[in-house]
Amino acid sequence: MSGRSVYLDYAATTYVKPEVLQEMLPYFNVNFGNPSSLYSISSVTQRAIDRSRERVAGAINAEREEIYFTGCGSEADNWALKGVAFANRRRGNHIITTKIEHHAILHACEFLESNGFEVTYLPVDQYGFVDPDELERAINERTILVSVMFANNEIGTIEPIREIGAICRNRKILFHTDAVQAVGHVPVDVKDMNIDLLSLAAHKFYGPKGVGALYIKKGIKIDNLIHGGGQERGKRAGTENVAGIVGLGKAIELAVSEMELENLRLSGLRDRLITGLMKIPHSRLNGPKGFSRLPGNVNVCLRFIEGESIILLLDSMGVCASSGSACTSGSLDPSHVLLAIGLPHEIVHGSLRLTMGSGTTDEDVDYVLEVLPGIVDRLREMSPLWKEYLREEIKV
Amino acid sequence: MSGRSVYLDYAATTYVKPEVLQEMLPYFNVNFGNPSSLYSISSVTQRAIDRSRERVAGAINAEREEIYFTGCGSEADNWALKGVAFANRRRGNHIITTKIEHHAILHACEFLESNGFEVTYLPVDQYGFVDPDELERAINERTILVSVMFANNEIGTIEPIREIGAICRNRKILFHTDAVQAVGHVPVDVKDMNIDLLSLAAHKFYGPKGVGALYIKKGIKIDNLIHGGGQERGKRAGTENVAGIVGLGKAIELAVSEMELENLRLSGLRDRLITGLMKIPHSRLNGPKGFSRLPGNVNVCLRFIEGESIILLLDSMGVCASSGSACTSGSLDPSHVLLAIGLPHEIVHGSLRLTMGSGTTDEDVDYVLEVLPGIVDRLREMSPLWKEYLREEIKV
Amino acid sequence: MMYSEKVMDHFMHPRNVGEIPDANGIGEVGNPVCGDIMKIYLKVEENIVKDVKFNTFGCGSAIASSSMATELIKGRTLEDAWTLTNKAVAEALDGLPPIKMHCSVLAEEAVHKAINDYRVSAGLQLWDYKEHDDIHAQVHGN
Amino acid sequence: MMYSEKVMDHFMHPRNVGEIPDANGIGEVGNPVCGDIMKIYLKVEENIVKDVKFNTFGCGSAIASSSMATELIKGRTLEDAWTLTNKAVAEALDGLPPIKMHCSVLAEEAVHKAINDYRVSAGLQLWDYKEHDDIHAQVHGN
Ligand SMILES: Cc1ncc(COP(=O)(O)O)c(C=O)c1O
Ligand SMILES: Cc1ncc(COP(=O)(O)O)c(C=O)c1O
Repeated sequence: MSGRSVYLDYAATTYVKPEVLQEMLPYFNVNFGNPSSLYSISSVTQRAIDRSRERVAGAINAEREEIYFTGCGSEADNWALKGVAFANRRRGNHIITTKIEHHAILHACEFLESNGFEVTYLPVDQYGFVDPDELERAINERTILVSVMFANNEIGTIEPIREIGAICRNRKILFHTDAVQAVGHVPVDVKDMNIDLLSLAAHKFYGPKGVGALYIKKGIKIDNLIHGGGQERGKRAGTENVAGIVGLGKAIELAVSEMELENLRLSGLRDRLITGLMKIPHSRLNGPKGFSRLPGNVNVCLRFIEGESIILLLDSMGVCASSGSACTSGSLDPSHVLLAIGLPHEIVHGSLRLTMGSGTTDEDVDYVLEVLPGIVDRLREMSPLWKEYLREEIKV
Repeated sequence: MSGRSVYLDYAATTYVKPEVLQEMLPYFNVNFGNPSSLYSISSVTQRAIDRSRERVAGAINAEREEIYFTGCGSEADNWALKGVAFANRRRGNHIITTKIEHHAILHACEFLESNGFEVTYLPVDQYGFVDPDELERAINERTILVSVMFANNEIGTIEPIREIGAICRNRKILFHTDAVQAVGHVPVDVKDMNIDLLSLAAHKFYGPKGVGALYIKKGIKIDNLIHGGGQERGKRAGTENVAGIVGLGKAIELAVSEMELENLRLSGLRDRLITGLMKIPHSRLNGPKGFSRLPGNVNVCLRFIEGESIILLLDSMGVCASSGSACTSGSLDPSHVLLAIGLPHEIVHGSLRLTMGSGTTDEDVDYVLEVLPGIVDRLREMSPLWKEYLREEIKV
Repeated sequence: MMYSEKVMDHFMHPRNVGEIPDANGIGEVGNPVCGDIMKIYLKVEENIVKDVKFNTFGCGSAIASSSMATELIKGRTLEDAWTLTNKAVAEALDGLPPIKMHCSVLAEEAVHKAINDYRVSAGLQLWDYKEHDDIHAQVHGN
Repeated sequence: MMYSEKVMDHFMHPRNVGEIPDANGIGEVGNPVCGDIMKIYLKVEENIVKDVKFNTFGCGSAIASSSMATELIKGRTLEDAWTLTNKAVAEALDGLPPIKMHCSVLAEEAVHKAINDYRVSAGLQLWDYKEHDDIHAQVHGN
């Protein structure tokens, strides 16, 4: 193991920034009162939650009363889909989503399918873009909800959310977006973009794990996912994770205030890394280039070798990377996102995701570009596919 | 406002103990890796979660693989009920619970009722005890689940869980217990007590808010509540709240190790407080005395006056108390628990819950006993009911 | 839930608490089942509310609303006192939490009842008032 | 997921990587769609595995399993080598995560295929072996 440590998996999760942790700390053991209590020490925690709600609302141009805190991004996604579906099933049973959503959306949709709902999974093009026209054609008289992610967690594609929002508003269909990878990283405006529901998670923008939020536009019919006490104005039960909520609020404010400069910096690093990686023979970039790509996201396929072994060797050199989304890296299924953009299985297996963030430097990029070619060579040397290619048994 | 500060609402929530916070801290910004990732720094967080799982399992005599972490106690309750109900609905649609459950159970049951399930709400006796014979008689051939809380959050009644567990095992019906108020406070043994599912929440035993757990005995069929990534062995999606889970583990271990001595101490304080409160004219103790009562729980009704005003005046003297469960204190509904033990509405409105814990001292008890009688007098002086009583228009 | 400072002031230091032994108008509203009872005593002289006192069983905002209502009608003509609305009570208290608005309604109703009680005993005609059934039903689920 | 130190050692320093130009037994299993291919080369002389090499496309445990399997059969008689099981491979690696057990199965199958390939070319009878269809289906969803 080398002495260096280069974390390039910011899309999986981020560390909590010191300013954020600092603001959280008093809520563990000083201001620990249950926000629902009557006595005055609890008003401190109530106010802290309100303040956080304001900060979140401010970050996405929503109203304070439209923000509901949850236990994670997945809970927000599940709540949005199941809550809207069950509450509106008299109006229809059809939902439209895409093939490249996070599993929190896809598996919630499968659950709904097994409970009488119909789901259309829209295809995407070679860069991962959803076609708004195709989406509009998929709408029928039973359609109650459209859910399209704001930005893809694997290949960084930023979807045409404003166009999709406009279509849904026109057709009077609710529009949810999983913005877990977008919030705090690219501008999000629920009013301008006609978004009715939006999921986010603190640990993707230097807040703590275990807290997320769902924005629900005023007036939308939605069932509870977690029933119980009257917290979150009766919509989400459970004693509030006060410290976590405070952390989310601070982190989102910080992220939005630094966004413009940080995006410039990160997209510069990103493009340099992409250029360097494309020099490795038989490498390909997954996802679009330029402004439609998340500033910190790089995703490539390296032919003839397999992703996990690349990651393990990178790890042995101190580089933390991923082969897809973190939550499925324990599984053997090839990335559904890369399959959806049309790649064959054998190429999908050789995918590598490098996601950059606050701590990433020019030197980190240099270092990866220095060590990765050797790793690729070493694995290709072992690979029977590479040998076949050299013997011209495989065409590329 | 007096200079004193006496927190007597430990059942609503506790502060995080310093040892617990200490163990959590590194997981915010040093060991922040996503536990699902492949690289080696993530093995630290994986191990931390495993260790916590072991600690929880050890505390309730379960196996490590039977513990699943959640975002709060309410999520655990909702998951247990909805997950078991939906996964087993081919076997039957009948659920048995009690009238004194927490709203996380009661409102989840109402949701199930609106989705085709039938729920029997068992009554309780004047002390809040469920009658196991009555429970057995309520079982029919469609019964798939019994859910009875381990200890009541308002009046501290500890239910005959072992007897109920034995009945359920005999009749081959799944048994869930909401042990949010019990775990860390009284001995819990899922094997000995024949418990199939059990909910707990860290913030009731000096762990952080925003993390709980559901114990699910091996082999039990249960649907997911939160679908998505493969976390928690595919049963509960969402990037793990690592710091929170670590805090839960440390807190439960600490609580169990201190339980015996702390219970002795707290039940002494409790009984002294009860004796003192019973000297206030027209006061009554709610819930049982002795070993069947949670060691830190006191709940009384003070006739002719109303609970919220008592709490506000206690607050002005620095005493934090509650008039029922924290999560409904913003609501106007009188306690469903006190109604279930047979009290009339007008008496229920005058309830006061004082719950003690780690920081509670003899002096705290003395102080409450010193200030409360004056508060009661003051409110009675204003109360038309008290005047009627004095004019003998009301009999007691 | 958070009360305004005004509410807390009137709760901690309620004005006009008590009974008036020779009251000539008494209004009682609410019931122990709902958890609020307000009883207002008036001493009316020459069409003026010379004195007013209250007894209340209820939450902080019920006590504060009673206190504020008595303050608002003390020394006023009956016609003036009659114009008291729950809104006026709530506004004078710098607002009440939505879930507690019914307390101000009770105060308005108790005042109206007491005035009409005086008018009956004085041989005058009753004044009409509209009960706030909506708020009652909403709050107490009927 | 966590690999044992043994797995990591065989992944980082795989033994017997390569091809044998004059191999007299070759076994290839897996396919690029599933994400694992193992190719085992044998040099058999006088019923003994004189030399063995492998090429593998796959994850860490696929590479480690190949490496360990070659180590386990090197220098053994064909009869001995034939008794190699996926369990033996996994155990020699101090265990594999459940989701990765199929890698050890691939290694067993590749060895068996290579031995039978040799037996065919040597004019000997094929030995029977049971394929682990269960594990394959379970892991790859068929
Ligand atoms: C008995 C009982 N069940 C469930 C809960 C809900 O726990 P949480 O608020 O952590 O969701 C509580 C506490 O509020 C409780 O006392
Ligand atoms: C696009 C997207 N949606 C949802 C999630 C789920 O968030 P969490 O793991 O916080 O539940 C993630 C991250 O894992 C994500 O990237």
